[in-house]
Amino acid sequence: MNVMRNSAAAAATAILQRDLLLAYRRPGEWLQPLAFFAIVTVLFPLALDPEAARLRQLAPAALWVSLLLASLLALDFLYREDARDGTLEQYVLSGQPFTALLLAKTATHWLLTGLPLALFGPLAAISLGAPPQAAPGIFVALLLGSVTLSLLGSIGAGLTLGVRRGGALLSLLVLPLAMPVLVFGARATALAIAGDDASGALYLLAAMGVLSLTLAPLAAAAAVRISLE
Amino acid sequence: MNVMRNSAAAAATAILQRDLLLAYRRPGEWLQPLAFFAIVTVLFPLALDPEAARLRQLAPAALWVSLLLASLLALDFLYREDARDGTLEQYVLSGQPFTALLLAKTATHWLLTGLPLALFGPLAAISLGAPPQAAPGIFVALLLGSVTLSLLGSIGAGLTLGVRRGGALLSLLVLPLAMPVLVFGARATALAIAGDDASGALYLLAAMGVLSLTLAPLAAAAAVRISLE
Amino acid sequence: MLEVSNLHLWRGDRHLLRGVNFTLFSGQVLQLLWPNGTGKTTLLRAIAGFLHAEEGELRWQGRRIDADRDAFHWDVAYLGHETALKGDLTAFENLRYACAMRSPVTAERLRVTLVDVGLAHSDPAQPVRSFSAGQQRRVALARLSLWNAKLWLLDEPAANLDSAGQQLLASLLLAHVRRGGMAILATHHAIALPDADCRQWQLPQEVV
Amino acid sequence: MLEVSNLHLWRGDRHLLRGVNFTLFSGQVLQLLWPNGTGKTTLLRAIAGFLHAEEGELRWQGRRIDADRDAFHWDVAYLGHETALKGDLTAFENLRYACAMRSPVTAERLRVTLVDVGLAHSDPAQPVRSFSAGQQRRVALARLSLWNAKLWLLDEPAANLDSAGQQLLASLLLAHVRRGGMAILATHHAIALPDADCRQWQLPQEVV
Amino acid sequence: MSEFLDMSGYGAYVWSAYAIAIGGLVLNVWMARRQQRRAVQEARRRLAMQEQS
Amino acid sequence: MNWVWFHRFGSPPYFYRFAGRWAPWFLGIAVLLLLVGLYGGLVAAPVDYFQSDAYRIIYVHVPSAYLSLMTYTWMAIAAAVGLIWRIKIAHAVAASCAPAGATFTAVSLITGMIWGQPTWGTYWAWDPRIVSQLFVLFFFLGYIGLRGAIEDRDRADRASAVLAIVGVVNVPIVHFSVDWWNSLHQAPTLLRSDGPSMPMSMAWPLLVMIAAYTFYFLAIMLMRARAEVMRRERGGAWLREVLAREAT
Ligand code: HEM
Ligand SMILES: Nc1ncnc2c1ncn2[C@@H]1O[C@H](COP(=O)(O)OP(=O)(O)OP(=O)(O)O)[C@@H](O)[C@H]1O
Ligand SMILES: Nc1ncnc2c1ncn2[C@@H]1O[C@H](COP(=O)(O)OP(=O)(O)OP(=O)(O)O)[C@@H](O)[C@H]1O
Ligand SMILES: [Mg+2]
Ligand SMILES: [Mg+2]
Repeated sequence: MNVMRNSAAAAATAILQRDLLLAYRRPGEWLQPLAFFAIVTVLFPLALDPEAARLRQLAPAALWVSLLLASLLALDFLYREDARDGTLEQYVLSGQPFTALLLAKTATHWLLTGLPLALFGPLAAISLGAPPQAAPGIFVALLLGSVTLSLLGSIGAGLTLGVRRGGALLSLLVLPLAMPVLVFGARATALAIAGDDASGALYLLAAMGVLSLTLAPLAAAAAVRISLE
Repeated sequence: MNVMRNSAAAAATAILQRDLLLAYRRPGEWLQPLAFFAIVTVLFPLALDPEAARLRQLAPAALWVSLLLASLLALDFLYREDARDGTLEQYVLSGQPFTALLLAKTATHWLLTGLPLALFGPLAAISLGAPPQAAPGIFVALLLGSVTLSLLGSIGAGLTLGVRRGGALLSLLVLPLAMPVLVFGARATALAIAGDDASGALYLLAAMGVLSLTLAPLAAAAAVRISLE
Repeated sequence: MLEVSNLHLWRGDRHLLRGVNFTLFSGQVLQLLWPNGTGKTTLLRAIAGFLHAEEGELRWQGRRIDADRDAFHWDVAYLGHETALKGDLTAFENLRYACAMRSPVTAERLRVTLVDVGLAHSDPAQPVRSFSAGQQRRVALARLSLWNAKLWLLDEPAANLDSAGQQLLASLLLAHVRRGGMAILATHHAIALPDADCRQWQLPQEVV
Repeated sequence: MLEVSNLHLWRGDRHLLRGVNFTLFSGQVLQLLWPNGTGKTTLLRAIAGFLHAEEGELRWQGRRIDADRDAFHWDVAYLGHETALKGDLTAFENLRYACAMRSPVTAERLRVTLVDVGLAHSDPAQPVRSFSAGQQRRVALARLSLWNAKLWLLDEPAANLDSAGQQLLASLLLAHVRRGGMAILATHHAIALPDADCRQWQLPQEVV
Repeated sequence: MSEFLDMSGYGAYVWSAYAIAIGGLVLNVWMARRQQRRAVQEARRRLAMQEQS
Repeated sequence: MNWVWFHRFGSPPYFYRFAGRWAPWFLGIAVLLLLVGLYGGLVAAPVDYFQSDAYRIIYVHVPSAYLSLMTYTWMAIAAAVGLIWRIKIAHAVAASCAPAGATFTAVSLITGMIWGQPTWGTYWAWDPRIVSQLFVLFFFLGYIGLRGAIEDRDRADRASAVLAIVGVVNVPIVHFSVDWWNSLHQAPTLLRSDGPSMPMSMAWPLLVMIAAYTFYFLAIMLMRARAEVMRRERGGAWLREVLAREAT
């Protein structure tokens, strides 16, 4: 029974592919956060008197709060289905590094939530009155911020996995961790809208992204492993 | 085998009681909307520079966005668990009117989501700088709006149950139905905060509530029944 | 009396059952022993009314079942692959709420039934989620026996049950039949029911 | 070689297994026939490493399994009450992704295996969700046979299978054992494995 | 004495802050003791259950 | 290195006895120090030139604020020890830190709010220090909530340990929030590299209060950890023995 063993990268890629295929077969699940994001950005101008100057000031807050909430919304699904049908156990038993496999799942989450939101965000900001030149800055900020949010969220999702309907707990746990991302993300966005140099805040966002990319997968893997007991 | 048969009201009450007991066993569930309220009200000021006047203008949008999100989150769970463990089929087979039983479930959803939000909403608004006199108006607006959102949500939840591919997408169609509620709700809230007369918007909200109370349960029951095939 | 005549059932594009005919009288048991994927679950669900049959007729006590679904459903108990138990409730609570949907039952009776199905020794506060697979099945059997339904539709009722559990199931079925009830079971190991009017149906093509 | 010595397992406050001891050699099968709720699933999950045993020792090929979990897990295949299949994928896709996590397998081999487990005639585009319970089990068996694991841990593998399916399971087990594999099964109907070194364990208190 | 209580006009602030602080301290002691009592009760029940089975 | 003490603490009977012996002493010392500190803060310390008597809130606000962060740190350390070496006692200690920590945090928030009214003219401001401290409270509540939500005790221990370790990043955020974002809140006056910038007559009651709170925390932690250890014990001779003694 001496068989070739697939590399960890191959295994992780397979999970990524499979999850993307599943998402393609069930578009409702990942369209929901997007729809929510769209509704929020539409709602803001409606809920306020449409005064361009004021709206523009609100744009950073609206964007980042809805980004955070939208990724929280999707996080609840991150591992839950795999836990329910026993797939998560099979990951453990595959003999592949668990961290890598879970990172693939987080990557899917980001591809389906963070990336579309980052692409859509500048559009929403412009509709809220931001100048078109601000778009690249906003895009980069959302891109970097959403990576960190997905990674932080993966820890929370892992911790609340054993908990039925852990949604509230999930947000309670992730929120404090996400605060710096939110603050600097909103600051970068505000600077970009004002036409100022946002690179300081963007570097900070990038640093947070790198930091969480190295640490969060470990914590998430530990959390999920515990939930399987 | 001639046994007494419980009335439809008794059956619906039993479901309500059971669901409340389940929620009590899993406090995460009913804390969820509150957590979201807390988060949104904390996040908005953080993402902005703290200037009271601007915060107050944001309050209506913040409140209604989090109400919508909380309903959306809970919506997903409304029937899913019952569908998965076969309880939904037992409702059908109980020989009791299905619409009444599902209405009991929607009522639980509202009791655990809408009501706490309506109670805590005014507090959140005040912390965002709304005057305390606005509290009653905000409370009534949230109360009425949340009923409608719960009922609309029950249709969406029924539709997402369907295993067929389109089912999930259909739920996105229900989301826009919530738009009028959000718009008038936010308007009523803004008027209440400004100290103006909000009764016009409140009447509209009430009308929407009554309309959905008569139609939504039928639509939801039909949607759920189809999903069982 | 349940009459099934010329029932055709489709799943997706597959014409699964091509004309099922049988009649079940009070006190009778029908065991479906068909192979995997031949439509046992489909048939049971169609009889329960979850699936709409485009062709064929189902009659209960002489009346078409779609004429008065609620009356028919009151007479039916269905136990599928899923046990329809709430994992966060105890066994007792599960039974209580399940009965409240149909007819009033005293707490004493619930407790006695739990003992009858062999769950006497467990911690009364233990949530059903932490029960073993067989213990969960037993709770579902307890519920079945409390419902006083005339027609039992059981999909692999012996799954997860140990040999004592299988005897328990047989004795529940016997008692049900003696009271004039009837039952249709889908199963892969025929359940021995001595002295009962019990037919075994090996293949869907067969005529019973 | 799997050595289990003096294993104690708790569920909640219940001291479920009080000192389990056995050794399983290459080519051996152990069938757990314990009654409901006595800890079969618990034991299998503990061996698979999902449960931490505070007391007792598990050794695989002479080494403690917590010394190198990944190496042990590579040798283990577990099939529980849940089939770990994705309902939205086809049988073929399910197998493909499940194998990609372990070792490369050609598409041809996947197709042959699906035919072997009796799923030849189904629509290749049919999602697993619409498979019957027994058909889903068969997909899980196909996956098991593709994984080339040395130690099989099977929790009620015969559930939902018709008699042909049970023969299929037996033949898979025989082939596995002939290749030098070993297996522990939890089941309520002992599976007949002629010519295999197969022990049946009736009660947890017994010594095997 | 009343001057002391007045705290040069800030009495309400100072005393409420101190009251809340002390209240928090007392609350914790009370909760810790209650927890100990409960743990003992629970342990008794557990032992009784084990002896039963 | 002598690891004997480490293993001794790892043994439930030893720890139970140790905690039972020392908790009352620590509590007694805390009460004494508290009385001294209260006298010092309310009576002995001079009136502040700028804030008049309102500044006396410092003697309850600052100790609870410090202790909230200290408790958090200890909780994370204990959790890490429990997670890495699978020591039950460490988990019991971590679990015992959370309720006390939550109260300290809540008290520091409330007293801060009360103090804010006379000094900043508002009870609540969306200030980084205040908000990050609010998040520390959320974190304690989340920790307690996660523990409560997971039924299996061993799993609850380990899951909440991961949370505590991850959440420890909050401590520097709270502490440095004043420097990183421009804040309404006081910059460090006591804990700074060039020594306290407060006259000794005002500083000594504060130091005494901080000491009192620290002893108090130790006492509460030991009392709770004792109960937690008992909860984790599944039987065995010493539990029987302890229970027999508790009855009297
Ligand atoms: C809700 C409002 C407040 C909160 C949440 C809060 C929170 C905190 C926290 C967490 C610390 C400890 C920081 C550390 O250890 O690094 C602290 C220290 C302190 N706070 Fe506040 N505070 C609030 C209001 C106030 C007010 C109104 C004042 C006085 C004007 C004040 C004066 C101080 C002082 C003097 C320190 C000690 C600083 C040091 O020596 O490091 N605080 N506060
Ligand atoms: N959408 C679909 N398209 C094609 N075939 C389908 C579809 N849905 C179900 N089927 C097929 O219909 C059959 C359903 O059978 P059913 O579940 O009734 O079988 P069963 O007799 O209960 O089998 P088991 O013994 O495995 O439980 C299966 O063969 C399944 O593959
Ligand atoms: N938290 C808990 N508290 C008390 N008892 C528990 C807890 N969790 C599980 N149990 C008990 O532990 C046992 C678990 O047994 P397990 O699932 O291993 O049984 P099994 O042998 O697989 O049974 P089956 O044949 O029914 O599948 C059950 O008796 C269950 O009631
Ligand atoms: Mg079937
Ligand atoms: Mg089992």
